[in-house]
Amino acid sequence: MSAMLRLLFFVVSLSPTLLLVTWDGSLSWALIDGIRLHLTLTPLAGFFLTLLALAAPLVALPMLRRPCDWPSLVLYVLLLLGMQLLLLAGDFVSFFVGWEVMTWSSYLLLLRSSRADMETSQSFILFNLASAFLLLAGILVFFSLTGDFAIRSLAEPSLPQALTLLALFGLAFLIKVGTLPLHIWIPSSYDQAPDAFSAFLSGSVSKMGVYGLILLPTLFPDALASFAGRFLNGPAFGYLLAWVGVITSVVATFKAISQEDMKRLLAYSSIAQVGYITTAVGVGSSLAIAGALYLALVHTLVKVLLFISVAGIVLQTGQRQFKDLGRLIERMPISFFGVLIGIIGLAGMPPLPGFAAKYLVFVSLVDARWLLLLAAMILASTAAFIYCYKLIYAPFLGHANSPGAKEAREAPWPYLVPQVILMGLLVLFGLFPGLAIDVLIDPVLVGLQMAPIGAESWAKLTTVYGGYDGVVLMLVFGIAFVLVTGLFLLLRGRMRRAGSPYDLSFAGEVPTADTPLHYGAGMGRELRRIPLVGWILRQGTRGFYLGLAGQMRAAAALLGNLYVGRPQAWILIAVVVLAASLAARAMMGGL
Amino acid sequence: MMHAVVDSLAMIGVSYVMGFLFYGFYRQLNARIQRRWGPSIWQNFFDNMKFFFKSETLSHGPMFFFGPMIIMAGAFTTVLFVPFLKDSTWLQGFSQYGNLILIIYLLVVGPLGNALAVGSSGNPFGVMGVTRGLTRLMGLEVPFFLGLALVMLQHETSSVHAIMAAQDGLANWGIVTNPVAFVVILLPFIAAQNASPFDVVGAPVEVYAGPRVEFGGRLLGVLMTQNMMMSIAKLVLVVDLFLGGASNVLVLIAKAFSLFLLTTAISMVFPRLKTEQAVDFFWKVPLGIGVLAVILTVWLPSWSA
Amino acid sequence: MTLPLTPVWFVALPLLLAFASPLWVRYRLLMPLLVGTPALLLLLAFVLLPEVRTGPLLETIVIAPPLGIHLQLDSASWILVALISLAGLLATAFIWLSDAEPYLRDRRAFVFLLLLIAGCNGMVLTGDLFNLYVFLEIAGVSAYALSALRRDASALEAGLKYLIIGSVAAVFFLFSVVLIYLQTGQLNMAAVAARFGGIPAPMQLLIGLLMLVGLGIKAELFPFNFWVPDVYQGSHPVLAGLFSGLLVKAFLFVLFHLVFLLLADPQVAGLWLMGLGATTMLIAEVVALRQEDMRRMLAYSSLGQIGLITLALGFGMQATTAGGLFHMVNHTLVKLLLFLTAAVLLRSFVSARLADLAGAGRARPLAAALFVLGALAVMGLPPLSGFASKLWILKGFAEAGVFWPVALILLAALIEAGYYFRWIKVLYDPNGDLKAAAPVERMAYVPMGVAAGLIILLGVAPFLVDDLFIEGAQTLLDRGAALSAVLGAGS
Amino acid sequence: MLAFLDDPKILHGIYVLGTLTLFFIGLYGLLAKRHLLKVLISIAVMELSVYLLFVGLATSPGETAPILSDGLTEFAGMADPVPQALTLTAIVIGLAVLALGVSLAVQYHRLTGKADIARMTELKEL
Repeated sequence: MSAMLRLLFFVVSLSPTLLLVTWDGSLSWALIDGIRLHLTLTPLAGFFLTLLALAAPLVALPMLRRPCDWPSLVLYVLLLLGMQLLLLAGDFVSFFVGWEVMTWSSYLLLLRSSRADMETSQSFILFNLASAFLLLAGILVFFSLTGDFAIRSLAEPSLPQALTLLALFGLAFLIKVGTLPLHIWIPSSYDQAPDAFSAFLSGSVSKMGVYGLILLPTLFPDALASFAGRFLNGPAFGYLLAWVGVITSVVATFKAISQEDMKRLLAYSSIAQVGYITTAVGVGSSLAIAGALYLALVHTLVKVLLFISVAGIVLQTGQRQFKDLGRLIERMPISFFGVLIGIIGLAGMPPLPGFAAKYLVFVSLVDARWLLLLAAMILASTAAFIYCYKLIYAPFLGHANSPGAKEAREAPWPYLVPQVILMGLLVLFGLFPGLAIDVLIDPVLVGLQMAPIGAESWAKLTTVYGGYDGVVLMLVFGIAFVLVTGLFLLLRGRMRRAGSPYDLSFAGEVPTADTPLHYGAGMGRELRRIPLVGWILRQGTRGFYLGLAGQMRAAAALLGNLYVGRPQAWILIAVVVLAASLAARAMMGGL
Repeated sequence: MMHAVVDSLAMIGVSYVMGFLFYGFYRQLNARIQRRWGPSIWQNFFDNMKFFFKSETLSHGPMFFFGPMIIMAGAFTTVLFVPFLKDSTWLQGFSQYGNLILIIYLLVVGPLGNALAVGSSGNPFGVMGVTRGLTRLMGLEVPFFLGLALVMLQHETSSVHAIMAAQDGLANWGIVTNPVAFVVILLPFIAAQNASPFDVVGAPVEVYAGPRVEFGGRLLGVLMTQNMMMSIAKLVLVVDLFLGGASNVLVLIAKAFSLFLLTTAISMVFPRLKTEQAVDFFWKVPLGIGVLAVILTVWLPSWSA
Repeated sequence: MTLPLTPVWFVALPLLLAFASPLWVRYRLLMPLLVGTPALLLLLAFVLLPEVRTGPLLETIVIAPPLGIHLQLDSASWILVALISLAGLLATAFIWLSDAEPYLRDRRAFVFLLLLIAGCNGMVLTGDLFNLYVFLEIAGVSAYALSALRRDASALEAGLKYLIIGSVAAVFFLFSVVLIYLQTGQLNMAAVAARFGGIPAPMQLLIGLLMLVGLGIKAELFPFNFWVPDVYQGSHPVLAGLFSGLLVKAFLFVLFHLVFLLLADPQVAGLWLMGLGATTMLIAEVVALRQEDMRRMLAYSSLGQIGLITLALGFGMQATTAGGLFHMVNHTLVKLLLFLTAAVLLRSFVSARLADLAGAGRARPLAAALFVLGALAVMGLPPLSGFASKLWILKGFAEAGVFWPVALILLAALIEAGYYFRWIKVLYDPNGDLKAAAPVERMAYVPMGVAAGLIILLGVAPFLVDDLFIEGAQTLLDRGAALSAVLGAGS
Repeated sequence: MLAFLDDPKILHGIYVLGTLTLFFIGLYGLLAKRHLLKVLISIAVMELSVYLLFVGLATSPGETAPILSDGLTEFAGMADPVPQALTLTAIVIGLAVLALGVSLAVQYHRLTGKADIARMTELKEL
């Protein structure tokens, strides 16, 4: 019975794939009073459905590990259904329905974690619902302009109308992707969510905000090319959005560096990555949208991989703080490679596809002549190296720092299989940067009526600004590596393994097991001494939101005083209201 | 195929030879300025060979061993993706398959691989050095990339070949047509070369708390070799971008050497900065010049147009 | 002998059965009849439905109109009658199946519950102002008695408070009825409506205000609703669910029925009511943020929803009115579900306080899941029925291009989320130390399950019923048709 | 001497004044008195004032009771019967409410020993 149910669950987790393969035409469902839900699959939605199809079964696998948390599985299925509805939506009502189902089912999934605290879960649901309600408000404004709920571009909105729509929709999607200063719900919820589910939150759920952000400009005529004038070689409004994205990336990157918990670090890194995507959407050219989609693809793969690896580490060691881990490379080698490939992709290093994605965005920024943005983005992406290094050094290298880390074993197969598959996919897309362009991205660009990027061959990424060849790069590097290693081993002389892990050059002393040799938690701490970074790290929005919550409670207390249990007071108020309205009327109208 | 192999080997050879000669010269010059005799110009070569033929090398595990291999492979790859000559079929490597942004990133691949080895050694001082290196990278990369972006924008391509081809004749050299970009990248370039005053990461007195603290013997030889080759690759890249490239090896050496002299001259006269000072400096001075350059060369023309 | 199936039965059947209660005690039929009566009425409502949809059913007792008591079952009041029967059925079924506290299962409870249903049905159906007063008092007295049923200090206090404020409301309402009669010489609503415009404006205002205060207290509008939390907290949750589910809905319906019938131009009054509704909604939602007792929290949430319905109905457009009526139905189902959950939790853990329920989701997973479902529906999250009705209302506002209610409704929903999710979080708190749970009859979940099923069904397929609400809204808003139906085409 | 009372306007004016006075006395008691029974009595007084107003204003001087008895066979010169019938009904209802209220108050007093409306504080914000 249990096995059958698990199998069924896994099959359901493959539903995005099945949908992608079998969907043709469209579907329609009456809701109420002439509102109909139309389901169709646009190329853009198809792209995000592909991402979902990649992530869903891979996250489902670790969730199936015994003992199963059945409510989680049910909620996961609901979540998947909601997201598919959202992606298939041809009208705003089904979009919203999918959006909301996604919101509350992911919230309830978050509650399945034993670590979720009140502040986290409240901020998660309130921000997400605020996003949803802003979206609904936008939808209603849109409806009042067009008279129906279909997702299509407006005929000729006036500037105030367009600005209202942009503000409502834009805020909704920016909350979902978590740009500054609306990101506060992300780090703690990604951190406290059930470990496997964090992968899905970061990898897939946040992509729905990206989907919305890319969808948003299509609502306006010519918006992808220009909206509200041009700045240099790109849309002026997008320039603002791009800065929001890039500032998000920079701040989140530095915050990520200063984290001491693996999942929190990954959460901030998610914010930073989505910030890049926001920037690219802001640029809005064909190159940039391609870059945004590529980044979304890579981010999905990488974050699912990293979160699952980390989930495996947490499962096997019971530790999640950097200072409590170490030296897992010998105990969990496959997870080590998972994290290694993951951070290479995350940092955007060649030859993995993270580089291709960043290349497209960089080039699009040069093309738009927005060089200051480019510089800020470079700052974020080089600073990212530090947290990437922290992520691999602290758990896997150095010295084991806790009994859990000293005795851990390799993660169980439900954690390893997704990692291996994802590593394979990352290497594949790295070898063939044109593959993703040709198969996944160009159809979307054509669907959005933009110039496709085009790929001579799958091995090549070609743009008007030049490109590169992934196969040649990988071959050169591989051959060089083999040659160097071979030559090195051919040389005379022998290698000797150090006798003990404490056989180190340690300031002239001989370290022992008691010497604090692990640098995991401290890494990046000295960055605070750089004035700008120190300033960034001292800022935070938590105080503001806590203050807001406090004000609401104070208002509740104040208004609650009206409801004190004195019947005579209630009657008095009623009589006074009656008399006052009569008097007011008498004074105004003359009785 | 054969051509590619021979060409690649030639590039590696050229960069290796140039590398140890330039550094030998650097040590001589440094010594003379400090009124010492200094070692022979071949000294670097001797040192390198000595390391390579050490009979015993201490290792701290597989990753510790593979780190230097990755950095060496990274150096080879970088060298092979930088075109050494223009209008020539030789010394091109695989540069037509790459571009400027790729090269910038390739410069970092190796050091990051080595960082894994440092971490694997279990020496906290090594990791501290790596963190400093990455911090410095974070500082220097911003103005460096901004300067290069100005060049890319100028030529509307990220292909080094195309940029080189556009600089026929002295008047069209990048340093003449886009001097601000050169000014912007100059100091970060020095830092990228790991030269004074930004050399706190791998500086001799800091070795004990630097990335190389645990390396010895043949592994140290590998690190030394890749460092020299990488320096040459960067020098050649700047020559390609700003000094019009070179049509034969001699011109290449001459241009690279003059550039080397310039950077050395700057290096010699400044005292070493702490990491955070360096980063702060990069974000204030070169980046400030870069922002000015962007406003002057990108914003103003577009507004006046 | 065949009994004619007429609207009278909606009032007569519960009354007759209630007064014959000693008989039922004797034959041990109390519980079956308690559940059977609303079930029969529901059945009757559905039997009459096809007829109602073709035209209103008028039932006149004594002489000819305008001087007669008459009941009017049209598309709008049909919705309320069916809703009252359904809510009554669910609540009584819960009382029966959950083996509830003895005081809910004895003769007094039987009588008062049936009287409550009769009173509400009568209020909704009657076409006569004085009858309205009588039914209002019947419903009121049974509600006072019901809330005091437990006979402990808090229940008696709730009953007394309810009685005092309710009697004052009744006095105000009676006052306005007296004034109307003195001015027009009529009590039939349609006849009054035809002459209402002839009353001098200041007197109109006085009548309107007196009526507003009277019905406003009963219908829980803002400056008159301070009694609600106390009464809901002191009463048994099932009864609170009934008050919120059918009593208030009946009063709201009456209020708007009168507004749309009496006033030739209900725009100004509608605007005032919208203002009151919006204030009610916002203030209640904000105050609910700091409630620590589940019954009190639900009371405030109920106020918030009442405010929303008032806001929607006050706008007087077809779409918002239909949405408002639909929301009445949804809110009844949802609040009933939530109050029944509260009853289960109260029964299990003896307390309904937030701190005492931490982790209750593990001991009572089904109850907690139903609470979550109800909370999602009350916030209007898809795919539950609250979403469909809210969307309808919002769409109505958007069509008319009026956006301030949209903003307020969404803001209120967000605040609402602030406390409902707090409760959900606490229910699923992994670290709460929970007292041992008292057993709960499994069958108690059946009526809750039915309510939950209806919530989901109406959320996924609201198109099944939307015609009913559109017709209801048209009937409610079409003053001319209502007048001519009663007074004849000529008037 | 009291002939001026035959003028319906004056009579009705007196009725209005009197009933309103009674109404406000009831309202005052309701708002100012704290004993439960006094509060309930005040409500009853308010109700009574409304009944009086109704019956008083619906009748003009000279009208007879609307009862068809031996000598009377026509509805001429009679007071409007409706308000009287309604008032009777309302009195019954009012009595029922009052009875319920008093019984609740008595029970409350027995249970808690309190009869002060301001001290009913079992139910409150937590």
